[in-house]
Amino acid sequence: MTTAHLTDADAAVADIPDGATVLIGGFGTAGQPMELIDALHRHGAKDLTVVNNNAGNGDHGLAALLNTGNVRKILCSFPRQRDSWVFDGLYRSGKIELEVVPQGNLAERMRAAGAGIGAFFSPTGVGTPLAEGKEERTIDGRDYVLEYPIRGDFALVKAHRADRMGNLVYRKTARNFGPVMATAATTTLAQVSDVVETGELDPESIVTPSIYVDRVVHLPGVSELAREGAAG
Amino acid sequence: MTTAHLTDADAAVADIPDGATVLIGGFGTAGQPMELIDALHRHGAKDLTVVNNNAGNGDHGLAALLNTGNVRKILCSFPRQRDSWVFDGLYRSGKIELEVVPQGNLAERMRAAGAGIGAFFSPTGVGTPLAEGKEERTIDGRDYVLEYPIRGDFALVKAHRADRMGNLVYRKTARNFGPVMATAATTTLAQVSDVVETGELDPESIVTPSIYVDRVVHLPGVSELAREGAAG
Amino acid sequence: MTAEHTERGCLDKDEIAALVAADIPNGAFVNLGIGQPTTVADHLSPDQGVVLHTENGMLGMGRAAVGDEIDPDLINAGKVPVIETPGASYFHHADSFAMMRGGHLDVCVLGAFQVSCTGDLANWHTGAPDAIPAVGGAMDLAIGAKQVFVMMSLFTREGTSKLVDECTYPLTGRHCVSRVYSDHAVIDLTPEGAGVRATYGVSLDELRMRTGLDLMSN
Amino acid sequence: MTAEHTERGCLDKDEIAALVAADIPNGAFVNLGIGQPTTVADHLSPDQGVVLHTENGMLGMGRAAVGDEIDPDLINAGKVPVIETPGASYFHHADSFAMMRGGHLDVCVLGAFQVSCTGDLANWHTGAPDAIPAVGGAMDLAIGAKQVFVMMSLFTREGTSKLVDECTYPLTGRHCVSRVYSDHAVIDLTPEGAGVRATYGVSLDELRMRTGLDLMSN
Repeated sequence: MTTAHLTDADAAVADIPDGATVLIGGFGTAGQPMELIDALHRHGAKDLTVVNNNAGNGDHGLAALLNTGNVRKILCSFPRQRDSWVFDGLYRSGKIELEVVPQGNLAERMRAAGAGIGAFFSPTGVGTPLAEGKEERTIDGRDYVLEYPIRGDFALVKAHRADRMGNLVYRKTARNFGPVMATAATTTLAQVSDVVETGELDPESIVTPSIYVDRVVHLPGVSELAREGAAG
Repeated sequence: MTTAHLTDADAAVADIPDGATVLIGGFGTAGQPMELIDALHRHGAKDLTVVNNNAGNGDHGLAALLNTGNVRKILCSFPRQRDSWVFDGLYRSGKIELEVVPQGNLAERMRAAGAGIGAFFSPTGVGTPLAEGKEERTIDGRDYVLEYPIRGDFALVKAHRADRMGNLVYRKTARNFGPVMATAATTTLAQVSDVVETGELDPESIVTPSIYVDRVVHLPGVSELAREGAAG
Repeated sequence: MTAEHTERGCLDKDEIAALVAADIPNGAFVNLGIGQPTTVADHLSPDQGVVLHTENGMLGMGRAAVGDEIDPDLINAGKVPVIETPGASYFHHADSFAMMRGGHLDVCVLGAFQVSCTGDLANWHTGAPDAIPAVGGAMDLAIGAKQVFVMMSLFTREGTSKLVDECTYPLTGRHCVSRVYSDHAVIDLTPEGAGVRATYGVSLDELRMRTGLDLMSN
Repeated sequence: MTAEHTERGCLDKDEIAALVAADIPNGAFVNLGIGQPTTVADHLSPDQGVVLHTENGMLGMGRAAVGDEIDPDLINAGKVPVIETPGASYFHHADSFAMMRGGHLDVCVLGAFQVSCTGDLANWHTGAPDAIPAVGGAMDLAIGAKQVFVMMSLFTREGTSKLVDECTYPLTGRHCVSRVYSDHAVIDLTPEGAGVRATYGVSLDELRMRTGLDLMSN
């Protein structure tokens, strides 16, 4: 259905209910929808399941959301980082559930959710502790484990530019999980720094077609500031 | 490894051996690598398995390859067409084997081959004659059939433009099966009407990265002629 | 309550297409199958903001191309040259069918040989033993949207109902059709059976007699 | 026959990286893991035409960015800002890992805690009971190329061999490592066992004694 356009991150996340599964884009800070995460934190939904490549850094963004106890469970590939003290503390005190998923399986399981695939046999993780308890099968002489889709109720992603219709393009390696998560959630919110008129994006270059985008949250200046900050 | 550049379609297909599985791009004439198919016909490899959306039209291209008995088996979604008399005759006289595959399963099975997926559960075809004999499973209340990858020894695709490195972009709906087949074959040949210097294609807009392209066959004028012909 | 339009004749194809078009929600993403379903596009108003999907790799498909617009690289699933509308996007076949299989389209409109009261669809094969099987995207389309609408005449030329208790033709998909738009009636299909929303040129009772089906009043 | 370089000391990290770089075929598509493997890039000559993949969605990755080149949207898998080389392309995470899982990369270079003589890899978890598990792309990389090279010191600080008959650390992948580049030797691994291509600063016999392994001469 028609993509909504908003400029208020708080309004954009206001209907995310307690208990929702929220897919959050980004790999490091690249592609991380920081303003939407902060809005989700202010919104205060509880008992969330979060899917992200990591489990928060420092004290802001996802780490802040974890710190206030809003997240019941996290699925990620790499929770342990130099500055993941918030997650580390919660995990060690048993206050958060963790499912560690190899990064490629994480992406492919969300892709499967978006593509209507019921399950798939992946060679990644075979023979390792992360495959324990999973169905294994040898196909054509190679071993695989059966992996199931990861679906989101909401996806929060960051793109570079949207058109009025909701088509998205990304920027460099900030693309990462965004296009996959957008297909895997019932409701997808994309924060962008730039919105152009419909027809101004090259139809050959659109990465996420508008069918996958429910809300565009236009936050001009955000990514430009980040870029200047890092370059300066 | 480094993509080879050729201008001779016959040289490009010269090492396709008897018995090879050849994925051939195109949906109707859009994206159909007509000159590579004709070269394969002249080359004369026998006992081929061909994967294409259709089973040849009229007397040229794929139909000609079928007509001379070079194809043992064809996998396609829609063999029967108004002008598929060559295939029809061979099929009715038992001279060609046919595996009919729903179009989306055809694409997804090649995608699985390219993506290292051992098999996947698809909801398409459940309860129909095309699912007979296949493993079925109910997952989360929905029924699925297990589908296996389709791998090619060679893929023949048509793109719009390549750079020296072998990166490809396509044109409009001529993209169709090309990018998927390029990932699913051991050796991929892309016929293009235009070659530009490396760096001239926008990195955000490359559809098939050069890693999937073994040979670029530069046939300038071919697609322009087709376009003029159809428009005139 | 079924709306019984007995004061008029049954619907012609154009009227069926107009009904379908009117029932497509604003802003919906829609795939119109080859043949009769394609004519629904002629009845969509620009105000509806409906975006058309074609399974050969495009969202934002426009009308049939004419004259200089014709471009052999820009065709629909019926291989007819079409035009591009503003905001269109292109993608490859695996992505295009992922979009359908994943349930992202709002509506698919298809033709049918037979439909069962619980939504089974038969539209790809007559079951004739000498027919060459050819499915194309039919099975993908059958399960490829939140709602699947079928457009068909309710009776064969011989007067047999094409809405049936059990399909006798080979299936395209199970429990996949949400609604049938036919010349004589618009009928909702659910696992519980068929409920008639409206009749045209016949009463609900007549329809029950002619089809021999246990039709509910919706 | 093993090339025994006993006239010299063992290799330093830089020499190991140079050896790996020299063995990467011209035009290869290569993923260099985080840490020591990253340094292989410094030894690749432009003539080799090697194209670097980073699993966060890019082919044609260049060196670390400096000064004004730094762009937070352009980073490698270690989250270090990098530059783009001509002919680079970007893709999303599912496509990026499909590229690895599908076996399209020619070489992955990884670090390791332990490697078994038949190519099992342990490089993600020490097995310490209180460690927080974190795998990242390690398991995908382990099976993500036609050849997987491991760079490591052959012995722990305590002198224990990191090449072992059976890994005692939790596995990252089974039968996935093709070759180990270490300070003391370059060793091919196959389902039949370990074959030493070259030794540095030790003889093959010494290596057999110190590792306690049944090393073949390759």
